[in-house]
Amino acid sequence: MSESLPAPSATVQTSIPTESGMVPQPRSARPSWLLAGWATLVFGFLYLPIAVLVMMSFNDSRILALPIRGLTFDWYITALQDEPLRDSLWNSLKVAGIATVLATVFGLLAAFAIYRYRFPGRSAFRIALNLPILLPGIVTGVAMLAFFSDLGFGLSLGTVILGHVVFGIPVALGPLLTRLGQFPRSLEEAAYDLGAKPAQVFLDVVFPYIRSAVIAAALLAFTLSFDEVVVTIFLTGRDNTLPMEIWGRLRTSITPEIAAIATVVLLTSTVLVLLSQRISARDSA
Amino acid sequence: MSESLPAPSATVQTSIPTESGMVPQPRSARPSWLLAGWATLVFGFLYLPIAVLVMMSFNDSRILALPIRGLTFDWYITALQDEPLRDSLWNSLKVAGIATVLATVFGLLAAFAIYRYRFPGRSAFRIALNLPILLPGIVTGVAMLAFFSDLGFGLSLGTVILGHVVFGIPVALGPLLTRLGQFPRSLEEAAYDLGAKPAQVFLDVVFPYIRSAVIAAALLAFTLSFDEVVVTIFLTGRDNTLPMEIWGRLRTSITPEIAAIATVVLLTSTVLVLLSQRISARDSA
Amino acid sequence: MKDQRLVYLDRVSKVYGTAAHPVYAMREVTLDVQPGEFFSLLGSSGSGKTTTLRLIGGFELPEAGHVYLGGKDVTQLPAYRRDVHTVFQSYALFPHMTVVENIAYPLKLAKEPQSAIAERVQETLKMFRIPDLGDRRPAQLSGGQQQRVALARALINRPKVLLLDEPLSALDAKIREEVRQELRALQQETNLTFIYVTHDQEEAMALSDRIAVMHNGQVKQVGTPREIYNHPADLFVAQFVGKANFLQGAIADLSDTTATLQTQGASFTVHRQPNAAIPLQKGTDATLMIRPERLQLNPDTALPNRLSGQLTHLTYIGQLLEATIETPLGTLRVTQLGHTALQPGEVELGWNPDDCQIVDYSATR
Amino acid sequence: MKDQRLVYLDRVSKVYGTAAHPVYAMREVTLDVQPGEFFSLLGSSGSGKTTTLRLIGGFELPEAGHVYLGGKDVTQLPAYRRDVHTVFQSYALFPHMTVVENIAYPLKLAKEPQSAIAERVQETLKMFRIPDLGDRRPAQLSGGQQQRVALARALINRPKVLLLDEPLSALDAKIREEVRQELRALQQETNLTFIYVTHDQEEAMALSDRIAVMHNGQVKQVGTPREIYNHPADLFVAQFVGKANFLQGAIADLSDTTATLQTQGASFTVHRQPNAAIPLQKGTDATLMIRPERLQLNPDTALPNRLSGQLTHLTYIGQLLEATIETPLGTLRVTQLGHTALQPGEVELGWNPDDCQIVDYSATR
Repeated sequence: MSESLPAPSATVQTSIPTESGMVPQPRSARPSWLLAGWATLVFGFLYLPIAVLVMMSFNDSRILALPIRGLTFDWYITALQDEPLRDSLWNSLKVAGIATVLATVFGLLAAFAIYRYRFPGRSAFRIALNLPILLPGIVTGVAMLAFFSDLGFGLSLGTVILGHVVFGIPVALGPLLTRLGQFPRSLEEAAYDLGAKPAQVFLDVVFPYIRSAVIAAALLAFTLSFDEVVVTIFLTGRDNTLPMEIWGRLRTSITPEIAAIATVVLLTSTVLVLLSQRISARDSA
Repeated sequence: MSESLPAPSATVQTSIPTESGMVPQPRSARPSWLLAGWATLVFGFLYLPIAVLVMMSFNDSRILALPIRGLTFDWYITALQDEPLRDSLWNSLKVAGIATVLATVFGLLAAFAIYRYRFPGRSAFRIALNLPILLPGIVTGVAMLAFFSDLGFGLSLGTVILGHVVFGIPVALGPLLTRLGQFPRSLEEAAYDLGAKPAQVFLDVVFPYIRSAVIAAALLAFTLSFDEVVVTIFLTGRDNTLPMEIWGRLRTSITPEIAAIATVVLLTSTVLVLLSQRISARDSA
Repeated sequence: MKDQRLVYLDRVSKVYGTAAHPVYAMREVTLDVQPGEFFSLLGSSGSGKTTTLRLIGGFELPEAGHVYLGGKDVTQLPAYRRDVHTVFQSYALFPHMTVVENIAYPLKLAKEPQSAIAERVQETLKMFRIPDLGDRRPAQLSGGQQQRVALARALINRPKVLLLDEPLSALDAKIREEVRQELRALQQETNLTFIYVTHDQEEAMALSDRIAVMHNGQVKQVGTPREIYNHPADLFVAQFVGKANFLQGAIADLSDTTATLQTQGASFTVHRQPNAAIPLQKGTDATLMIRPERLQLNPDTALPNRLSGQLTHLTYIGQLLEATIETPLGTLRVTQLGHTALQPGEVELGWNPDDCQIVDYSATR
Repeated sequence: MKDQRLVYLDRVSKVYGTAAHPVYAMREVTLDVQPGEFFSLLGSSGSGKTTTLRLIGGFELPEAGHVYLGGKDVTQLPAYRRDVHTVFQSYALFPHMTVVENIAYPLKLAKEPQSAIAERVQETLKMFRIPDLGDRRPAQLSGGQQQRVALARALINRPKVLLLDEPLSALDAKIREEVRQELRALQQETNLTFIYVTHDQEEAMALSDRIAVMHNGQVKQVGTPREIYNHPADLFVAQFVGKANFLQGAIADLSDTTATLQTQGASFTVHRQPNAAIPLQKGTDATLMIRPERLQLNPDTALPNRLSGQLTHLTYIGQLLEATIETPLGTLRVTQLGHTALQPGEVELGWNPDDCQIVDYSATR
């Protein structure tokens, strides 16, 4: 630096001490009131109805009027003592359980096939597997109904399970493919290199790597099956699943018992979905 | 190499010419008959019903029996001349059109907020936005119905649109966030650096980059709205959307007219979904 | 002479993190860059060199201090109001624009007439020897071509200062060498001021008029390549730039021009740097640095500093031959040109007082 | 003497792509590696060096040729049946296992008793100076530590051959230098055979007993670092390894030991390499190569080859000083040790017949 530079004056110096606790905003930060307002709008619209439903289930009167005068668990007890509701819950758990196992196993096979083998039509195969989740449920429902009745299949919980498996496979495929896509091929090669035979490589290296994705996939498939309505309506025989039972009762009007059982379904679904997201996120971080 | 190495014998040499056209399989390739068999099973189960439906719509008899004796377009013409069906199609297009525009715009705003601003609860915000698509439609449908009737809202296509927007936002958010996540921040900085003001940066650099994702998001939101049944049932007044109309008629039995209109819906949905996937894939490759 | 400082950073600090746990990216950094200079910021990752560049470019706001451009305080000015352009490490070419559109973008923003833009762009394409690439998209270009387009875009409207953020790091080794020479030639032709960020000391030495060595957010030394290599300001710079041998000892004697370092069984004479920042005192511990190529093997003449040892290992890397020599004072490395004939065995080492330097005045750190 | 070839590749070819458009990753590659040798495969990306390594490791099947390990044909044997281990570029540590579990994995697969495994693992941890890291996961280790764990895992059951795929490329420049020395020491202590893939010629030269230079799937030259640097087999090797000056001319005269190259207005004497593959003929065009450090500036004695020119530019990079000299025959580069005193201006260049070599016998390519 040249000697003739003027020494910085004391006034400049005093004006620039670091303000304690000041962490600068990046240049692009805008005032956030716009964001906050918009968030309130969207979330209000989205979550107020759900809040109303939950309040209804705890309200000690059949008519909802704010502010709530008293809280009660009566509607939950009523719902639990209701035999058709209990039966339909049991049916839902059976259907969802079996469909989840099948969808996860088939999804795992499909994910491996897509990940590992380069075969002609690989990407078409992948899209074809994904399509069911995106096609209108009413059309696939109608198609399956037509098909089963053509084949002379009796409608039952079995046909419902088959239908749910078809939708469950692509849902399970998502997290599995994502995780397998992150799997470094070199880990597999390293295991081979150190003396592991193919089955050992899968057990020791590949499965531990994708385990969290398998759990997440199963949780998602379960949630989907547990909540499904449209296809179920077409494919079920005399037995009702829980959403179908709720649906049937709604034709008349919303009772607090329905609000109670809907709240339970909501809570279960939310927990399962958040759990599966957390599990996927934990390992891919 | 040492001089004493034995020269490779002629017999070795003749055994190793490259076989013409032979491209080796990677070590891990297994016989693919297992894969092929499994693919046949899944796709048969998935797509045979749809094939039956399509055949039904072209069959010149009311009863489907293989092999089909004659082809006809009569059922399509009958369906087109059916006034309630035409009205419901028009309703569906109105609802899907408006819901798509709103969902895409709100989705874009949300995607920018998530991408750009680091605010407290950012990831909670993102999960909260995603939840509606994963929650059981029947619960959110019930909740909205309870909410609207509590507020004294009349049910109409307007309430249907509101419901579809709620589900459309997270659907649109997916491709938008994916694409924005790929956006290199340095492009934005380069534009600022070369003299562009914030609005110009968005128009010249950011929007061209995410344009394909915006189109894909809109197509997805449209498909979702066009196909939606569960929430629509709760929220609609006298006006029916097309899936509702099909639904209503199915209560009796599947007629070839229904098969025809279902085939049209199927075709439209498939084209829109494939289009949106292609557009997303093209740019992120 | 205030005008002589084209870029001037006055005690700039940049802090990340929270008030409780502040992380200093820059700590009271003061720097000046002269017009027409090729100035490099050299440091490892996390040294603050890129933050310094981004602050000059207008992408960061400092917590304290001021940034002056051509005598004007631009600390608060956003990037689009500064007459400074950046060549990004990733080049940051706009993928949906052609090469011509990319290069024309700054002129378009400056609202120049269409015909003038077209002409200037054609000139620039020729100057950067890419006249045939005008209609291509960035994705259709090689790394070296992308780099030229990025340079062309940043230089087309003649900014006062060009900032370069490791512009060669994405290129192959062989091309890098070539582009490095082009870059130096470009700077000398255009006579523009370049501020260049790099972690590669060889690159910084080969290109720069002056180098600022940064570490942990602080500027450790500013000087010409020769000053920094031959007279490092402290132990860190001595270790960071080039290879070095270090000998520990105590100051036994001091004169105006020389110092004597006493080690176990040997003493060495050092030429004192007149401007050295190190306050030598008789009796204090000190570290002596000798560059490996300054050590003479079996010297013909009697040199003031001598040491004998055992040549144990030779590493041949073509241009250079590195000998490892075990001495009573530790392992020393000696570098010679590659074709020098050396054999393992007993050797005599010698060096002159001005081939070595005291770089640290307390070995008890 | 067949036993002397621990690894032997016999005209191995590896083809990708289709029959109509075959892409040769390896084309009739023949190589042998001796026991206890540090052997490097040097080439740029796409040269086939990594494919060669993967073929020895058992991860690829060749279209033609045979791979022998210790005299046994292992061409068809999968990786888990070969007594060869690989250190991958990414290290490929198992993320869900601790360091101890990673290192014990090959022993566990070999079904060794638990107690023996524990003992061997502890020994190995000590040997690699990571005894405190046993319970960590790979994600909790630094790059250098991960590298040591990868080495420890690959060496714990003493494979015949260790394959290393650019093991230093993920490390910082300063650590790389350090690990390089450790690697060489490890190989000399264990006396195992290392086959090392790298694109970094300095790394290959510093580490290897012998180097195979690969290009486009072919082996261009096999030899010691000195052979490859001083007597490159052809123009490609001369350009790829190190820096070089080239002079074009025609062969004017030939004797058993020397050749004379005639250029415009000057002629140069070259020492002929007895084993050179290049069939020199009087009258043919030829390219002469001189390494920059072999050119003497203003030599004291009269050298057989002389050229005068203008020193126009000096590049200082610390250890070395590179002078650019414009001569009637083109631009030449001369390298000297960094502290050499040089000034721009008229200079005289000289070199000996064995400081240069004919590397290409037809300039009309």
